[in-house]
Amino acid sequence: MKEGLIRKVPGVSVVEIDLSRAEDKDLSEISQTMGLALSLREMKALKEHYSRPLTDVEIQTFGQTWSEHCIHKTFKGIVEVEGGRRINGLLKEYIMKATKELNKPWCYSVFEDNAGLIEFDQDYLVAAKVETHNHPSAVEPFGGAATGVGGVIRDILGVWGEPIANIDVLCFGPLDLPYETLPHGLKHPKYIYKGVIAGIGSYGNNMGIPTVSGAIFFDSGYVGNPVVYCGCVGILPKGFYVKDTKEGDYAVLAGGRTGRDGIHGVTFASTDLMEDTDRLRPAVQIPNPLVEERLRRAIITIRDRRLASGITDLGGGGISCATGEMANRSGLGIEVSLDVVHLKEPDLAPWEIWISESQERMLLSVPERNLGDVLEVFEDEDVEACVLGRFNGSRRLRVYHRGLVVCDLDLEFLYSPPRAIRKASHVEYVPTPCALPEPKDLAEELLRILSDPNIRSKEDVIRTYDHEVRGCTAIKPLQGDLSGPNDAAIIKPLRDSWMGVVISCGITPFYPDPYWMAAASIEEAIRNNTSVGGRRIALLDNFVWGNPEREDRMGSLVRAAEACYDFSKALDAPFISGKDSLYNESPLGPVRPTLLITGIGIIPDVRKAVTVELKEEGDPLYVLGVTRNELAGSIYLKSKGLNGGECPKVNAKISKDTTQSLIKAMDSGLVAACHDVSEGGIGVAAAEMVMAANLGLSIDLRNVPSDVNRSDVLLFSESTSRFLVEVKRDCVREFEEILQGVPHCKVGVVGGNSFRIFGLDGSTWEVGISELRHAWRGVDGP
Amino acid sequence: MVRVEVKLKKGHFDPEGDVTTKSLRDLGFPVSGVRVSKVYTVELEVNDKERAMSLAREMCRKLLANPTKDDFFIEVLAGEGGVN
Amino acid sequence: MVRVEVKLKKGHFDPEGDVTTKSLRDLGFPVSGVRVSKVYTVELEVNDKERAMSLAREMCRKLLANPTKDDFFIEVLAGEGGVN
Amino acid sequence: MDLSRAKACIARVGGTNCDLEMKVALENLGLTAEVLHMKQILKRGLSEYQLFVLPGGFSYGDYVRAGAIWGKEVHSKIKSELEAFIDEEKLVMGVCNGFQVMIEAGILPNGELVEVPKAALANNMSAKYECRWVYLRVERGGTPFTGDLETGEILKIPVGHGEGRFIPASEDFLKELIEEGCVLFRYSMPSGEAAEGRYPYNPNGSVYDIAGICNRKGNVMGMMPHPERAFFGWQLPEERNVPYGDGKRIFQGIIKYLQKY
Ligand SMILES: Nc1ncnc2c1ncn2[C@@H]1O[C@H](COP(=O)(O)OP(=O)(O)O)[C@@H](O)[C@H]1O
Ligand SMILES: [Mg+2]
Repeated sequence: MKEGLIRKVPGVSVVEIDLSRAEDKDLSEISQTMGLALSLREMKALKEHYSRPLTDVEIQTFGQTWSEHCIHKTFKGIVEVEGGRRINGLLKEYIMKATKELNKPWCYSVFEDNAGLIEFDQDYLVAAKVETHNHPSAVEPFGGAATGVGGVIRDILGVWGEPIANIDVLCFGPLDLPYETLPHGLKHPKYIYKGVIAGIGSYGNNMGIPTVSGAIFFDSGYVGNPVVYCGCVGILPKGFYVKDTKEGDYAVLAGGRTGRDGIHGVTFASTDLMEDTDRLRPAVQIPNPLVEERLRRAIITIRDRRLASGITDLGGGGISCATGEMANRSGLGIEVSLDVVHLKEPDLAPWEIWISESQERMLLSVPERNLGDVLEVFEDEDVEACVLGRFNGSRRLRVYHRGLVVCDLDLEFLYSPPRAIRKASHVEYVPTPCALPEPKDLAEELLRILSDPNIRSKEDVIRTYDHEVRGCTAIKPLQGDLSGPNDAAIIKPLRDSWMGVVISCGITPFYPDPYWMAAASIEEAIRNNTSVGGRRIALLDNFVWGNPEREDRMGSLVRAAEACYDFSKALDAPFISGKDSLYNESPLGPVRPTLLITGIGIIPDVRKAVTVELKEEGDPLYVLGVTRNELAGSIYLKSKGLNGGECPKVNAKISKDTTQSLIKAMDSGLVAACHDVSEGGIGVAAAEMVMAANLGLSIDLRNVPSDVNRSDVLLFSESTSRFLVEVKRDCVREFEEILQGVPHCKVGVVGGNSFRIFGLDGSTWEVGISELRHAWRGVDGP
Repeated sequence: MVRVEVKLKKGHFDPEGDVTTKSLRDLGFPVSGVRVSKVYTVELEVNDKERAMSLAREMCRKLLANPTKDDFFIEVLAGEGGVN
Repeated sequence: MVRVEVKLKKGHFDPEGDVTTKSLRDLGFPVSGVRVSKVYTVELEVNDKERAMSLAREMCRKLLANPTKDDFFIEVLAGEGGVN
Repeated sequence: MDLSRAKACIARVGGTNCDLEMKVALENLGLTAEVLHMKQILKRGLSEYQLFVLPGGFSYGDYVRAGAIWGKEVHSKIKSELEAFIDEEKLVMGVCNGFQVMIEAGILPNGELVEVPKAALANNMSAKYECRWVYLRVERGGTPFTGDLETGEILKIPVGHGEGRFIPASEDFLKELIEEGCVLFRYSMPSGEAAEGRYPYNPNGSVYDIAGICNRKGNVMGMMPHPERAFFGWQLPEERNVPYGDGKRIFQGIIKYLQKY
């Protein structure tokens, strides 16, 4: 590097860097050695703007604020698609656009604050947010996953929400991966799996927030990049959502102490995970749910007493981003002193305090008259708090350390980073015929699929999460003593209302066409929600993709985002929040592109919710929706190691009509049980209904609405928009009436003590319930 | 038999140690700090000290410790079923 | 400084140890059993070895161990802030 | 006493997290229930209350051992206050973490706050947290907490804990507990026969399938399962169209007792 670019400021641990004299290669080197993850273009923008030297505190501020994590460079940037088309931001052009056009009056605050807010009823709001914590979990599975949960809980607190439920969706490499094949520096999927699950359970359980919804997938595409989604749902009285920081208000920092943990977490999440994971030391965070539990109490008290004017969590970028964002969104400036921050260790440099991502911290803005009360509330709950600074009208971010100004930045400039430009190119998925001879014994196939790691019961994980704490869980992830897999969870958040919040997931990472994969995920989230009786569904999107600077990764991302717009609109379900995690690359290549869609619905009366298990001998079973020969990415093919086939597509009209009719039938009290048909097709869905009830069923594949001429395809295809519905015996006529115009057919009858399948050619197969259960759960009893 | 002690690395904050410190002080003990670590006493089916040591190291690497945040200390003990 | 090791009494089940045993065996290690214990490294504000020992014993009785299931072992260590 | 004058104190410290549902259950039956931080209890004392509840959660992060730190705090700070409370035949109830606290504070199984606990709640045999519904057999009806129940009745109530395996200090002591009617609830099969350690009916491996115990008089009770999570019909895992669940029966016992108190 050129001589004299960097100068130590006497008396304090601050250095000054003179970018104005730096050459391109110096700029890149500075970005590298300071761990900024800023591109040359961004470094040059800094150089151009500042003729004076910048302190390390200031440069780090840019590194944080302009990071992928904090400002969603890729999703807000410009995308140049092959053929000259330019997309003016994926968020704006697709995700937010759908919401804007749907224009739902019940969307209260979307894409703005730490979490999306929708109306629950007249007086209450529901807050929802889902985040990823992939990189930290790959390095330190327990702490990474636990702090992921802790972080998303703070997003809910950050909109004054009382957390009422957690969500976790996890993707790992195969647990039986031979150790020898694991590249150096990566951790074995089993180690990651165990740690992540323990971490999620530990944090949620400790906080007393039920973990009620989620999914687990296994695939070799996740060996180098495990995926950990953590979500949280909260509730708050509408009038208590305050976001009104004023000049003269104090900035109060509360919660855990600030240390070196998690420094550069943001930039860490914005670069490839290419290095030996064990060497990325400072980035691991030690979870401390006990502190967050007390913090939660204090914040809800402060909310209820209306003592503060604003709140935000400290996530990526630590104090630097929280203070900057709060000042900026309120059109203000702020002065901050680093000397008052409670530290874990004494010798932190100012820039470290400034950007540390120590967990369990929140920032509040407090009017002068309430400052004493706020500090008292924190003290009562044994939460450390300090008055970090004060908001003013300067529009500047000014930071003091030992009497010296170590950072003085113009917020306008700080929050108008150069827009990223990404290039995208995409090769469409062309279905190849899959050469799969029709197997003779479908019973055997079914048992094999039921025991596939992706299908198997996840009970041994789910029961390590407390899903009953708070006493508000009306529909649990597992149904009854026999642990049937319910499609969605329902929380009854208010004491004197029967209404429930319905929480569901949709995720179909194995479908090879990114557009239809996204469509299927959206449709699945809605379908799962509908299965238990949810309606008026809001969506959250969470993209986990590879390096967006590579055109192919970007290409598939664009296709998936397009589907988000198309199907959010067509299915009448707005996005309210979301997040993207890009740069998921490892020595084994990019992560399998994975989109999680979370569905948040409501149900007017939790007592009317529908569950998965068959109820009554003699009831008819219906299939709703059309089964097509769509095997691409299905568990049926995947479990045989085969590719090809058509990708499941979504017919929005059929889907919408079906869910609407089904809800109507449920509200009329005609439906005894319902299950959505997804991975493993009708075969697995029906088997799950049987196992959950310990009650047999026969189905006749000849009656399944379809144009398919193979029994195995009928049984295992993963076509979308389908449900299995047990209709109360004496309600058949009424049900048929409501279902008019929607593809449906009676295919079976509940009864007996086995699962019987009648094939197209008249062959029949029969499997005992206990055989099913052994395959799916490994045990027979509860 | 080997004894493996797994400890949070220096510099990492130990929430359990912190809470334990407070509780002990509260109970009147003159304590200024506590660190908590875990000890695995592992019975190995091998009789060779060297081999026991290298196995233990391997166990730490693969399961018992995470070098990102933990230090580990191994001690090979004599004893039944262990090294003689 | 004192080191207090809290260990399950002999004959008591150690579920965590059993799970660890199984995991290690699954990974191919020739392990026949694991017991897990906890070590508290306590910095005491006293300089007298005897007193440190008796305080540690008291801490075990009052907090660190539950005699129904735990044994404890105390070692007084030299070191900063501890016994010289 | 007149129920409108009876009051419950639900205690909490950092990490307690099942206090609100406890309050909801008690209030539903017409009791006034206040959630008080230990700090407030130290200031206000317990004299105005007839029911003292140690609810579930992860007090102090459950560090050292579940319930240990709070247990020792209770022992060192409100021992005499609580002993007087028990002597006056008021009610003390611990659920889950609260039960762990009672064991660690020596409140149970002895009924007085001894320094060295005579039992332990060790980690589950599965070495995992277990959240599931279990069947409980009422071993002794007619106590203050089981006044609404008969011996031999089966209740369905969920557990959620990682350390719930009851271990008595000795065989003899276990015998004593049984003989003196201190074993209140045992994990059982749905049919009512003893679980005899069978997982998952006995979810944690408790000795003698013990799920909850009380003192001789029966006015001090601790249990691992959460009756407040099985209070309303809609909380139940299967039939949800009933107004209440089995957990309510335990609270009803409390109400009955307090009305007579
Ligand atoms: N990919 C995305 N899709 C939809 N909404 C997004 C996406 N990325 C960010 N948002 C929205 O932008 C807002 C700010 O998000 P974020 O920066 O993640 O907040 P935080 O830093 O608190 O986690 C949130 O409301 C979030 O839902
Ligand atoms: Mg946030």
